[in-house]
Amino acid sequence: MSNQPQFFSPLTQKEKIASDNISLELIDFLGKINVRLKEDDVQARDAVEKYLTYSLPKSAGEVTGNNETRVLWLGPNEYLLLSEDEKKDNVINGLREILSDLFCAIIDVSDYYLTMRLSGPKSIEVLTKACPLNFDQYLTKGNSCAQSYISKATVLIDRLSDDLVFDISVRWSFADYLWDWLADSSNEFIFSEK
Amino acid sequence: MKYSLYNLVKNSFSYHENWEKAWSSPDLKPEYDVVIVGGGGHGLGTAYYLAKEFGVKNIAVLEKGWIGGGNTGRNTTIIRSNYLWDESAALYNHAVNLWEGLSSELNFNVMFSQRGLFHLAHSVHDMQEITRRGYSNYLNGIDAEILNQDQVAKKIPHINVNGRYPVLGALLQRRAGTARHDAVAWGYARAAENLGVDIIQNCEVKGIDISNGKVVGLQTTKGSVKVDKVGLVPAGHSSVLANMAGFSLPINSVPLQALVSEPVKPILDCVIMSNSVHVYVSQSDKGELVVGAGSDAYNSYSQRGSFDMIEHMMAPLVELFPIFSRLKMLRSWGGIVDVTPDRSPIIGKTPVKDLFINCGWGTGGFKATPGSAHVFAETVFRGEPNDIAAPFSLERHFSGALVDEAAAAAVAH
Amino acid sequence: MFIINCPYCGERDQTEFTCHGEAHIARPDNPSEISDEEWGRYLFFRENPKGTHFERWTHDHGCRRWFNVMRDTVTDQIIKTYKMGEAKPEISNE
Amino acid sequence: MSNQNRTIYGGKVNREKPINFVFNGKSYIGYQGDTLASALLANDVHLIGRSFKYHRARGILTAGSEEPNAIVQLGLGARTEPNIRATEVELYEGLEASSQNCWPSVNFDIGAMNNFLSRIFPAGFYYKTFKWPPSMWLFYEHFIRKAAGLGQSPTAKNPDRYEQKFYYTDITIVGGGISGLLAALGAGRSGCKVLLIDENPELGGYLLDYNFSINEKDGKKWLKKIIEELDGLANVTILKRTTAMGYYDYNYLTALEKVTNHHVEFSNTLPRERYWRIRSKKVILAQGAFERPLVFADNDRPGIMMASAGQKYLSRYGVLPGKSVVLFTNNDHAYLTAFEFVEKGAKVTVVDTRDLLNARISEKCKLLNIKVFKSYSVIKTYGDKKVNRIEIQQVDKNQNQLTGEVENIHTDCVLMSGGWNPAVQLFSQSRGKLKYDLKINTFVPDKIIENQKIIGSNNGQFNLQENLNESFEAGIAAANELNFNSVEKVNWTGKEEIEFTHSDVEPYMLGKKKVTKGSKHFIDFQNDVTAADIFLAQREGYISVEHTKRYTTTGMGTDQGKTSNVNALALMSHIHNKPVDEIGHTTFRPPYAPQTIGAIAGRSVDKLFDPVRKTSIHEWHVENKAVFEDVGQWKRPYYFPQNKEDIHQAVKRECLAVRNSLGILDASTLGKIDLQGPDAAKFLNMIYTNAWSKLEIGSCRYGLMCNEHGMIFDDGVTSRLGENHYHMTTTTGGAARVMSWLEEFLQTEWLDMKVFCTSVTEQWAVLSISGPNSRKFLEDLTNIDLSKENFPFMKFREGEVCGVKARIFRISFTGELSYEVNVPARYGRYVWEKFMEHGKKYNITPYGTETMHVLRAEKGFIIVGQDTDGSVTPSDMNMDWIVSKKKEDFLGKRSYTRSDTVRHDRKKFVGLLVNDKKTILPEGSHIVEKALKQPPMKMLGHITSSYYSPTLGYPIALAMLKDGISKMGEQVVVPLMNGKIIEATVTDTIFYDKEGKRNNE
Repeated sequence: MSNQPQFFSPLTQKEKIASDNISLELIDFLGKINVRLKEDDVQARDAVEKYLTYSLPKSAGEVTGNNETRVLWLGPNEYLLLSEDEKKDNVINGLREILSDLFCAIIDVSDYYLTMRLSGPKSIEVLTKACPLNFDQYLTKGNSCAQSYISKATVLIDRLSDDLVFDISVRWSFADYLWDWLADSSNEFIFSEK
Repeated sequence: MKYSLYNLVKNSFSYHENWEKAWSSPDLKPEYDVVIVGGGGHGLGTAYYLAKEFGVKNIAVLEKGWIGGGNTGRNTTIIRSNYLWDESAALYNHAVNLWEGLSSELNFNVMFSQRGLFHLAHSVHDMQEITRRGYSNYLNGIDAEILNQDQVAKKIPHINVNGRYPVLGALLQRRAGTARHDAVAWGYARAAENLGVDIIQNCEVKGIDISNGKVVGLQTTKGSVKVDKVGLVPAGHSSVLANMAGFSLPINSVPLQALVSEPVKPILDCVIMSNSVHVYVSQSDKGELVVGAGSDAYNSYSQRGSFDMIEHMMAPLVELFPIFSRLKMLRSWGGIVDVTPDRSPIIGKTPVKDLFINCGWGTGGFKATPGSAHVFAETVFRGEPNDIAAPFSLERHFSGALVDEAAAAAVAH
Repeated sequence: MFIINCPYCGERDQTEFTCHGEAHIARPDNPSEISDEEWGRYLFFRENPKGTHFERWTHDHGCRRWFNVMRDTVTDQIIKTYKMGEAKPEISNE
Repeated sequence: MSNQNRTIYGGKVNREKPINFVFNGKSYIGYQGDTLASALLANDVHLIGRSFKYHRARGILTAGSEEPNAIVQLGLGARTEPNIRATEVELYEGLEASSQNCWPSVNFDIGAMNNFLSRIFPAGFYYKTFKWPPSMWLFYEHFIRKAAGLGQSPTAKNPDRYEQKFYYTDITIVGGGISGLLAALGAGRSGCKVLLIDENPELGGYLLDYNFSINEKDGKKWLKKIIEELDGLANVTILKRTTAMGYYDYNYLTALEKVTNHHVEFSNTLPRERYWRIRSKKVILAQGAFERPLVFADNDRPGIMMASAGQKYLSRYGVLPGKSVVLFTNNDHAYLTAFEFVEKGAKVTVVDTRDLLNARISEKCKLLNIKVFKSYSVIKTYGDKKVNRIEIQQVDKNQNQLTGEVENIHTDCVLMSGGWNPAVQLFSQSRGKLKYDLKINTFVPDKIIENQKIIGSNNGQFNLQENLNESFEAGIAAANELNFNSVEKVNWTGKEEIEFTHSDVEPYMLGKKKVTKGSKHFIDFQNDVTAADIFLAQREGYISVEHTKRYTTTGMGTDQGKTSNVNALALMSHIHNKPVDEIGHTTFRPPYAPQTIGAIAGRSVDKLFDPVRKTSIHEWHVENKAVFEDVGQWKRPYYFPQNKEDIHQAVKRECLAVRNSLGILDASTLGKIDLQGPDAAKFLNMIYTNAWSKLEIGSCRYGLMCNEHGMIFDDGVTSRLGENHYHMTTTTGGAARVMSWLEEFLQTEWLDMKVFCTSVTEQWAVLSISGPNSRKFLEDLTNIDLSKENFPFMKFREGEVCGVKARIFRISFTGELSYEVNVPARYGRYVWEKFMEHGKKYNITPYGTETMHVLRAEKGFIIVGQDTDGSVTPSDMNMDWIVSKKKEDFLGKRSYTRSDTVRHDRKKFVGLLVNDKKTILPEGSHIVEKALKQPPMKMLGHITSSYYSPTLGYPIALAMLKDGISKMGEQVVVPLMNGKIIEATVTDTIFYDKEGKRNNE
């Protein structure tokens, strides 16, 4: 065993799906930072936006960002900041610094969630089997997000582009279940190709 | 006319044209010694025992719809007495004792069928829970057997003991079972009327007359009536009537749903309850699977629940009995259950003199029907609860002496 | 099956939410000074009205916020949803 | 001879494509396009099954989903399905079906003797007998149960898949008949999202079976064009073979789509059925109507069917159900069927209850030489397994009785038409109110509750011309109301040779005598409910419709009374001589038609039934043969057996390893909550019973959480990471409850408190190492100074472990020197494996929850949910030391001064040592005041935890005991179910290292 610490995620042993109708793959670890600011705390908000050089999402489903980081709306006082894994500590420290004397919480949740990517023309068909979201109303375009559930797992769905590409984040302990569920539900569309 | 095989045959020669009414529809009299509000099993039973055991002559039962139309006719008909706490055990076992003689007592077949009830245990914690309850039942003189996985598999054909939550064992009460819910209301009604009780349907109580803190009369959709004593047994509307009398209750009224499958030939000959996988099921004499589970979390008087509650009964049913997957849900329905903080009923006095209440049975009222009616009749007659009823007073919510049946099912570790 | 308008996330399926019972029951700020009966009423006694009801819901599978719902318990129709801290709406008598 | 009843031409079946199928073991040939029912009729099979109660011979009554009689056992083995309506089953190659509820065979059925005994089995007979002796009921019941039930349940696991789907749309239209199609066209042209649902394999509804014209041209061609246009519209989705099952508030519809039911080859990836959950801004109901049977003596024999069914079998399937046919009707429209039958070569006689007949019809009857008996009624039928003769008699409506000669007609098929009932089931489910329409004598929609329209015959509108335009405009209007642009209206002129006319409900004309004197006038075919039963129910006081329904079981069969309800209500109104509106009607309950349970369960079966929550180290446990325990949704290692060890041997070994050297536990499942903010300490002071203001940074403290009722509901260690920063741990099972509890107070009670709570449970893998060697062991792997001075008990440090950033909490649940090492989940398994590797020299031993339980019990540490049960206070657990006396207030505090919580004789937490030093008391067994020969015995408390203690070499137990503290050192008895009585001594709860030296090392 090398002395370099080894990553491990339960999804690494899963066989990924790649077909014309539907694809499912594991996303490598990302920097995931939970940012809590009081809803009406303009000062803290400005500080963060200044640091990020772009504005935070203002309402449900909004995603903002640049080529370094993206921020997803989780709640009126809660955001999920995504960065490259290596850079997450800088970001965390940076944010804590500029917010030092303000009421906030900057928490590393990079391992709290695991993320899998569902894509392809049938991806909404797969999701709507057990996700109650109205996809005519939510996640209708790229750079939008929504929280809901898929079957028995609470999820955060991040639509990356206008093409049907969805990054689905789920609590680590549910990842194994959710992957199996998505794979199972993709079956009929893989089959129908053949 | 007595109900018997002899009379059935005898009447068949006259094409059954000579049967009398099981109960009639008298007019509301201007005055009664006791009025029972609520024509479900508990209310009709209370009137019956008041007349039979306490010789009260002038009694009326007021029902806003048709008798037995509330939770009496909407439940999954499970009867058991294997409760944890002494207080509950005494109450529900009193009921089971009465159930056993009820058909003869009422001369009406209520089809109390002691097919045995299994509480399934799916985890170490479940095993601890059923063992504790089993021992407490055993020492209270209530029949209880603690079974292991093999015994369960042997006793319940087709059950899947190796599912996501394996069945590690079960608590069996053989004296438990089911009964024909409508028959309970009808049987009590017929027997009560034979003792002179007025059963008045389509008579809704609109107001309660109180003078110097004592109940004196009722305003109903069929006119007003003078009363000496009133017993409220209004499952599903307890708070509404309490408010009329000027007090409130520690109760939320929430939807509870149940369903039956299409009838099939006998396939399940006992009652199954699983708190962890969360479903209960039995097979009726007609052949229908009768399935129930938890109630909704929101207050409602609509007698409709949210459909996901039904959905959440089906997966567990298939998990426990994969062979039922191809059977069909035939009919589902909802009722209103009055839930108390400790899931135990409220039986006894109210802030209003001579106004008594029997409510808050939550999802467990049917099984208690004869016992509840019997102890409430005595409470109304004496003006004081007897030993069995006493722990279920309204005051326990101030003293803190809850009879918390929900508590014991807490999740461990 | 309600559609609930979460004050933060918008209209969502009822199954994303959980109901937590009657709203606007303030915790006594002087528990030690009130009687057992008053304490018992705070803990356990509820309006349970047949009609307009004010209740607390959480958007569990969403923003995880608590908010209030004004709903008719006879028709199950939701009249209004509003954020915690907002004033209790008036009941209009039709 | 095969297909002897098949017409040479006509119908939509493909005579080129024969299909082989088996019914009751006999092989038959049908054609592509047949249903099982039409194929059986084509082969002159009329006896399909036996009725529920009397086991009477029953045939095919209808041609659709309302069928009460022709229900069969379909398929074999694991795929067998009971109670399937032959009228709905599309024929496929190799189909096998058989009759139900008969033994030994449908032709010779022993149960049929019930029919002769039927006189002593009126409605509700079972309430009147089988009561004595009480002990015998189970015996009687055994036979009743055997006789009841219909088909057989499968006895093997269902091999098929069922999928589900959430769907949102602007408009859902239920019913693909002419009204539904035109509404869909109107809405579709307006451009809104439309979902059209129809239960049949083919759109078009009843117009597929009747001739009609549109603008003087052949209607069928026109219909085809309409459907083609709809298929072409991208915004219109059409679901065939799909039945709308439930209609709930907020326009929530559930529907069941048959995906592969009609195929012979079963698919492993394609579902058998798909269950739809549909949300619509608007719903348009266009479900049409059911034809109403007529009520007369023995109206249930095979060969007697609805006129519309006969029409459908003839015109759609090319099947002539009989050669010499009687049409028994009370309305004009049914004559179309008479004409159709004559054209196809049948001899037809009409019995019409009315005395006036419109001239055109009379002429055509003459022309086709159809003999018509006006104001006549069929009064009785004959024929063993199929009708062969009927008796008719004149009706005197004014006298409301039958008069004159009884005449005989020989026949092999009776078609009946008693008018039509709108299919109001879904409408009624949606809480729509019904009213009784005296013109057409049936219930029709009155008040609409949901955002909904109801059109066509579903709305009691039977005139084709009106329906065409109204339906189309309803579609447009619906779209408009959703702000879609209007489209041009169209004016079609539609014509049927005979229009629908007013029709009476007939049972009243039978005259009371006829009905009750033994003969059987069936109201509910499947449940064998006769007119006499309805009379009996009224006579005995079961007068409310619900009482009548429940007492007679009318309308409670698998058809849910689709054919029987209105007749039953009409009969009641006749008996009480009250308008039907005053009689009222029973509630229609979901589902509309029986709905597969497996489809509602969907994919939440087998391994997807419920999530298995796994820690980042889970796979290692699996590879190392851990036996797992379910804790909520988590799987936790219960113990790690080596070789052939049983649980006791394994746990003993694991315990001793911890006490003597080094053990390791995967504690990742513990709930973890990050608390930050200036008010965090103030918040903790309210949440926990003890005081938190003075906790230093870098320190840990144990806390108890109670609800406002004062009862313990969770516990755990919380550590102060920074000035305003805390790390809370909860029990595994309590994590979600605690998080919600904290948020509840922050979001609803103390809105101005500045605290953020964030769950970080899965962020951290928690490796708990415990044992005298744990410090020595860990020193080699971390850059943190573990010396007693620098890192004492109940402290927290940050640093690196195995090159991974880690948080170490020096807390102990075993009583040994312990460290809880937290590393990011992704490194959990890596560090665990490093530990196992480096731990070899200390014989590091992975242990499970059972060993954890034993070790903490030796120390008297409680487990919330095992030693407590939601009815105990901290004081009950002798934990007054953790309840702050100084604090003004905290959650639960007020409850401790109530009369019941200050009681002195409350149960208290104590230890027990059995006197024989070897019996392990069952957890859950009880301590009694006095052991008696048999119960009842007065209970004083119960055993909450009980183990053999490997450390001490004898069993130990923890218990709740009434007034336990004052009983220290006393003897108590615990009776076991096997009759044994165990004696034990009451002790305090700490059995090992009372001074707590070891974890302070």
